Amino acid sequence: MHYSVLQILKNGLTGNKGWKPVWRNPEPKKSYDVVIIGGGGHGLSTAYYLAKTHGIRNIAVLEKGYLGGGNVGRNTTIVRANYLQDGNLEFYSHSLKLWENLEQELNYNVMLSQRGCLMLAHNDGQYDAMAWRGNSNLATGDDAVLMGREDVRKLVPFLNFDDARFPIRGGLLQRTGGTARHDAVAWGYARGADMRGVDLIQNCEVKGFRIEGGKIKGVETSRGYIGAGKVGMSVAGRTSQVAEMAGLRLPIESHVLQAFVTEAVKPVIDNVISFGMGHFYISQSDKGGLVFGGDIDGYNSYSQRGNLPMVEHVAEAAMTLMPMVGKSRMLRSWGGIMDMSMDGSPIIDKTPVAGLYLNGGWCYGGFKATPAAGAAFAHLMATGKKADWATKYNLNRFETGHVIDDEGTGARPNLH
Amino acid sequence: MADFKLYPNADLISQPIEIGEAVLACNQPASIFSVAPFKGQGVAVNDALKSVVNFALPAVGKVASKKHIRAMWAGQGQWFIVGDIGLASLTAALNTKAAVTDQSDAWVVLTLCGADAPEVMTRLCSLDLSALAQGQTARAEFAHMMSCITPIAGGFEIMIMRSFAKTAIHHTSDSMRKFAALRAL
Amino acid sequence: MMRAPALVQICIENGNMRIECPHCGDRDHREFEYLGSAKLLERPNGGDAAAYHDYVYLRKNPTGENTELWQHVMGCSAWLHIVRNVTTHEITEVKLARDLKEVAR
Amino acid sequence: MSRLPSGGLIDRDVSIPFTFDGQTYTAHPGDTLASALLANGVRLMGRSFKYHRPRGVLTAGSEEPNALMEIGVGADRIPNTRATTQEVFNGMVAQSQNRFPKLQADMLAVNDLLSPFLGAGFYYKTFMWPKKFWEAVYEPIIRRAAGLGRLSGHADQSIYEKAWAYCDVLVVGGGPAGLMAALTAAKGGAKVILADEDFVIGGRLNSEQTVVDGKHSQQWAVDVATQLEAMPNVRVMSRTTVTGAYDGGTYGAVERVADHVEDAQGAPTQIFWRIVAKHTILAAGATERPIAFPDNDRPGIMLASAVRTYAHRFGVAAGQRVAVFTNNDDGWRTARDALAAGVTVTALIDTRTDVQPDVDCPTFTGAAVIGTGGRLGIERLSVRTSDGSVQQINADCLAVSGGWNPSLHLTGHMGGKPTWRDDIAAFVPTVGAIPNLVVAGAANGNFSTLGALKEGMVAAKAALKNLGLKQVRPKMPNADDAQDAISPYWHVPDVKGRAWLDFQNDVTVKDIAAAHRENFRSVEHMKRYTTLGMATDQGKLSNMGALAVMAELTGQSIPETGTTIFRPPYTPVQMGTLGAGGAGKGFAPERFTSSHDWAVSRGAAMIEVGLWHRASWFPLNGETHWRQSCDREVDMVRRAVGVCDVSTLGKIDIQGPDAGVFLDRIYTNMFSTLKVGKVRYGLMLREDGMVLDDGTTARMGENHFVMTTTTGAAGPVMSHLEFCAQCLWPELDVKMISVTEQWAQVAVAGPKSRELLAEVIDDVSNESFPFMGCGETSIAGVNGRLFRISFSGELAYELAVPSRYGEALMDELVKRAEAKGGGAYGMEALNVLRIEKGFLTHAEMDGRVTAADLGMSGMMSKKKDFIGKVSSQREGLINPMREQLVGLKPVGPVRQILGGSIMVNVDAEPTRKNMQGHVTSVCYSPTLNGMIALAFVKGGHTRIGQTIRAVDLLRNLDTLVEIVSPQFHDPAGEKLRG
Repeated sequence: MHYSVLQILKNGLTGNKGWKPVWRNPEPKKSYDVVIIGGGGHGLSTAYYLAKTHGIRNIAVLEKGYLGGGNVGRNTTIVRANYLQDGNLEFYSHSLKLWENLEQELNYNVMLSQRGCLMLAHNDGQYDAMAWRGNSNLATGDDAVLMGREDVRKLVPFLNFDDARFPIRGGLLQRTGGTARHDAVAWGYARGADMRGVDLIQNCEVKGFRIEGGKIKGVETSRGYIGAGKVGMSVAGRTSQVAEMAGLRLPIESHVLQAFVTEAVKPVIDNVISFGMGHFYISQSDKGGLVFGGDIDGYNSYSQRGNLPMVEHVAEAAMTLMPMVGKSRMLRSWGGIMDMSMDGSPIIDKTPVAGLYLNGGWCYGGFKATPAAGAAFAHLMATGKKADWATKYNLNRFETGHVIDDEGTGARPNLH
Repeated sequence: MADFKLYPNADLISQPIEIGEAVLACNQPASIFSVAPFKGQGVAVNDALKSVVNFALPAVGKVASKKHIRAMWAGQGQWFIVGDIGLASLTAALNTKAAVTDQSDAWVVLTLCGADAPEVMTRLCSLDLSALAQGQTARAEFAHMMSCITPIAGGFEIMIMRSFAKTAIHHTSDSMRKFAALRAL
Repeated sequence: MMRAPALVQICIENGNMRIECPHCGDRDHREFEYLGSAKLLERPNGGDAAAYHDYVYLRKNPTGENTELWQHVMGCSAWLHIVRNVTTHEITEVKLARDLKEVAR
Repeated sequence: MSRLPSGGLIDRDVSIPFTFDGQTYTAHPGDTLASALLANGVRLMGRSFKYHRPRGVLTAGSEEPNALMEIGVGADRIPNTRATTQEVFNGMVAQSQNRFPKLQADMLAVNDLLSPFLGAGFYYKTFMWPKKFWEAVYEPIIRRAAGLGRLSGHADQSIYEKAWAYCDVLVVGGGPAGLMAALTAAKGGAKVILADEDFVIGGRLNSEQTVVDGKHSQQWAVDVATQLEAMPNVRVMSRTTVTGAYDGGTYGAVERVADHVEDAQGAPTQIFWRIVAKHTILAAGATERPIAFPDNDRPGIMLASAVRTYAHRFGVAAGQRVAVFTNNDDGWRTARDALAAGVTVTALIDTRTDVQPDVDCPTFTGAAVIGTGGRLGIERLSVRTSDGSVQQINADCLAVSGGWNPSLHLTGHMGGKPTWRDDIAAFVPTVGAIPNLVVAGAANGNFSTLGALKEGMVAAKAALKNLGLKQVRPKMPNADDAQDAISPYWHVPDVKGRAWLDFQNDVTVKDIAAAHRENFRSVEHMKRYTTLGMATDQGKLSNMGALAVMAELTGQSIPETGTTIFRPPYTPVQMGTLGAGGAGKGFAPERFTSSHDWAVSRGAAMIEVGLWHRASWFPLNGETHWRQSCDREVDMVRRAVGVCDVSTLGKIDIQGPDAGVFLDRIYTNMFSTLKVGKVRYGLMLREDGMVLDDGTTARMGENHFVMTTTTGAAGPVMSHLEFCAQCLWPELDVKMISVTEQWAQVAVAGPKSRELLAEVIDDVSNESFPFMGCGETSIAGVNGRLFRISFSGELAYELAVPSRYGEALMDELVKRAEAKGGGAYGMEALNVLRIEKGFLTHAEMDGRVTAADLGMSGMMSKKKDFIGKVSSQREGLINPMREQLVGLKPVGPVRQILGGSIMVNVDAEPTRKNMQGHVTSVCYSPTLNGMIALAFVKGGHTRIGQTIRAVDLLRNLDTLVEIVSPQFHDPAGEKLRG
């Protein structure tokens, strides 16, 4: 059903009993033109764009648990397009454009809030590197403002300008960056896909592939065999396992990234702020909680929980950078499993198995990529060609040396 | 040649810092040399060492000493010889048997003693210090810094790299102050 | 009135993510730095590009036991070869990488 | 006043004044803020999050959702403090929160009237029209209204600390099970920590009228706690909440050291403990759960157990006319205790039909509360009796008991799922959820006092056995063994009005139905859609009720419907506590060179480089801008002599018969052929073929090398070398140790450097120390090392002495340099000097460049293998159109270049597709009298002499530049060799 002012009023006055299910609970069919494995943000947006942009309707999304239960519902909700390297620049730029129109596109309020992302620089070297980044963003058509120390102080006077370890030299602000309501993104895409006939099948785990003559035929699932013309893997956190069932070994490690939220407090932090020396970034949700995160725990893990060293490190960074948060209380911590690729950038590509496609290795970038990744993956699966905003996310780039290393840390996933 | 002298830097702790029931002091030895035996030279190194200082390298995690010279395990395949001994005599004895490197200026040796010392240490060091007995030594994290922690009579010896020592002294005296205040509550 | 079942059930398993360093004993994992898969021990000295591609980039990335390399950076500096379950974080084996390599030869 | 004439663990002889919303009240030692307010007749204590409904205290514990307050003033103000756990101290200032202008009349209560349009998930369906209005209008309004209490906005001035503790047995919770467990474990000789979140040990023993071991339970708790405190192997930690269970038997715990005192006088307010326990006994008790019925949120409606706690522990009557609503026998206890305290019980309403409450008051079985009334607090309630008729009952307090939930939260922290038990209608912890943790007492679903005591003892004995300690058997005290019967009852069916499940977040039974209707049926969907369980109690009070409602709607059992996952921390933890030690400079250690104080005394501007503090420039009289000093210092080096402390460079001592071979494999170029007494520049790659670091390595002896690294890479390079030595080639006999700290190293650079050194060192002749020569030396009787190397392009040396002489050496050399028209120089000048010469720092070696990019493919030996050799030859890395290092000089009217500018061709638009590279380092070169820069430009090595543009879109600068060799100054290197 379409959401409108009229519907809201009508339902509000009649006890809200007229709202319809946001998606159906269909039984899986014998076969589909396209099967997407993974009902997270990327899988759902892929299905949505396959149906909407490419007119393919006979699609199933197979989800092991519940829709949106992976990283799309576990991240710190940041949306931005201030990457550095070619390949990432145009991709995230395109993604941000899709974000800006997403509410209207989906008729679902994903609460995009472009409150500005501020990355701090703490020395001259970082400041120059940020200028390079900002110039690259502007050249790509995105927003960037380079701020000196006093500009930063004006914007966020509550930061520690007196005795922080390390001193604030300046920052790079992207005003168009911000946050979105993470769950709503998954639900909005799910609803949009469902409305276009996509079967969203929950509690359906893929157990294997049927491959004949090097070509994909279908998938074995916990709910039986499902035939498929094409299969797309969009299973962040489990990419290596699913790909292994097709005989593939990938340049990916799985790591746990923790995120945190405090009890709700009245608004104090307007922007998204990231610390350049420790691993710490923070924003305040519309509900009032301070949402923050840091780096991955640093070792391979499939457990959706982290350990104390990173918890403490992140809180210590908060205290040196913005000591006014000392009297807020951390309410909840949780972990998500990151597909950490070997160069820190994702893969959207065909695989050596005909008809089997891969979307993975998103590291920390998965949430903000949701619209453009889905659209690019749909484009690739529907047309066989790379979308022009995602031409460089090739699986073979590690062989050829065309790596996209935004952090410059090399093949060390735990350092990206 | 001009006639001049190089004066040593002032000690980081000139007077022992006494707060509550703990005393932090600097106890810099005359010298510290690292000894890392080459392959297959363990026995030869011990024999040579016995002739110079009258004892062999202690086991992993242990300290051995005679008079004012001691040897402490300092990491994988590495020991520190601490005390009044010359580089020349050590190198002469261990030549081709072990890598000998002067570390006398690389480390600042602090001592934290007194009734509060064990509790103050729990604020700074992640070791289970009650399990660290006299005669033992540990490489461990101390307030985010590398250190060698060795129990001594009435407290602990903390070896910190020179450039970090000021930070270590700051953190330690800060913890001493907080603990004294806590006990007074 | 119903009675509660058995009083207390006991379950004892091995601890994990405190790493039993062969030199230094049981330590919090914050003293160690993780490098990655123990595959990195097997450098294809003199190998070709394909061998290096596999060595540098491709990972099995299992959900169960992973053999991996850590360095005790805040301790003895030794590189450790560790077998760890990456889902439960349980560590079942810690060896000195140096010894492992020398024995293998 | 509601204070009872006697009883409770409070000191009636002492009165403590405090204020709430500006009004002064008094409390007694032993009071919480909630008990003191209740004693003073204050029932209205807060407003709910969304609809701003008036709320009173619901519980007597840390799970309190309603009575959240701001405590303190100014920078000390702390929001969202549970009045139920905050001890009152002298002069305490408490304020209600999330209300405007005041608690009694909150304008935002208008939301409550709009609630038909603001139900679960309303956000997602609305605020989208017109498009721009979400961010421009709606969101700012929502944002302003959101949040509970206020942060002060000031830097937190409180003192916090962290600490480590190790024990054999950690006992979490000091109720009957915990006390018995601790006592048993301690008597067996185990090292025990007993942690309890309360400020009085005893748990429910302090809240009930019951007898243990022949004495009042409160007395028994005191006696055991006293006994434990006297034992040397026991640490009793009250006011200590175990907040999280982590790997390896590590637990996070918060000790509230001084939150209850007026002035901590320098003591930490809280300590964050990491407790490492071989065994843990979870004896955290249980929390009572409410029943959902219309208007069940009016102040005065409380959990039955809380009513008893206020009476027995605090001597406070929660009301004068109390009604009780229950689905279990435990509710009867509340009615009996109220009667015993002389309070009128106006009704006991039990949902069960097959029971006969043995209580002397009007009783209704098979009945339910279907509504309440009263302004800003309950005055009456409506009861639907077993025959369907409705009766009005007067009451100023309604005690509600829906049964108990074991406090199993910690057992979920490692992903463990709980197990459902029908007999108590509750989840209990699953065995093995946390390694080496066992659960005892009410936390394990055993709610009787005797049962808890027994389980505590059994758990401790099992721990002793596993620890290999003797199993003692303390005398088992006598106690009540009643197991309360319960019949599950979650919400009153077939009623109108809103029945609240999540009090703070304003989630009702109808909201769950709405989620169900829209197919948000999985527990996680339901929670996320309605925000149930996302409040500050993490759903401790609401999750079970909501699960039950969803189970009903889907026709499944509760365990089939799902469980909810509890994540750390158990109760919210202050950021200041978790981040203790991080404030100010504490976040990372600071490193100081031995000439630091000297440099500061000379007025040097200091700069942070990694962890190090270094001198940036040394201003002389009259210099007001850093450029003046920097230009002078550069000029000084180029024309006379400069002295700079370069001790921060990494220095690694490498010894052994295989040291040369080892270095051959590390560096791209040869080192085994280096002659003793010589130094060579080396480049090392990562295995992926990218440049890791550069530096010089000196051969001090046949088997002895000293490597230098860049300041920032010292740690990573050391680790890399150790990896190579231990993991790749353990057969090589090579030993290494960092000597960064051992040697203070000073660069002496400039045409007069030899002349200067000759004054202090015996032999610095070109014969003894030719370019790239090195050797031992002596200065004023101190052994040192001299290296003839240059990072400036001038005749230069680096002289190393033991660190203790670092200051003296700087002082001596600078004085002598000044006499020659030279002096000290800092990082700024050092940077200019190296840019002029095209030398690299990590601005150029940013982890993405190859040796070829840097113009150093000639250094890649073809004769040997080395780290990164094969990978560096991949097609994408040998492409001649890669960005390559070049120099830039302005050639147009604009003479300025900015770091981070992007390169575009002369006639091209500055767009991404047209980008030709970027500027890495920029400086004003006093030597060349203009700006120069280092940059990476596509195919740059073949474009020398071409004109291109450096464009800074951020700062609106567009500079025409010529691509030149990065060696601006003395490209032939004549000065170096002079």
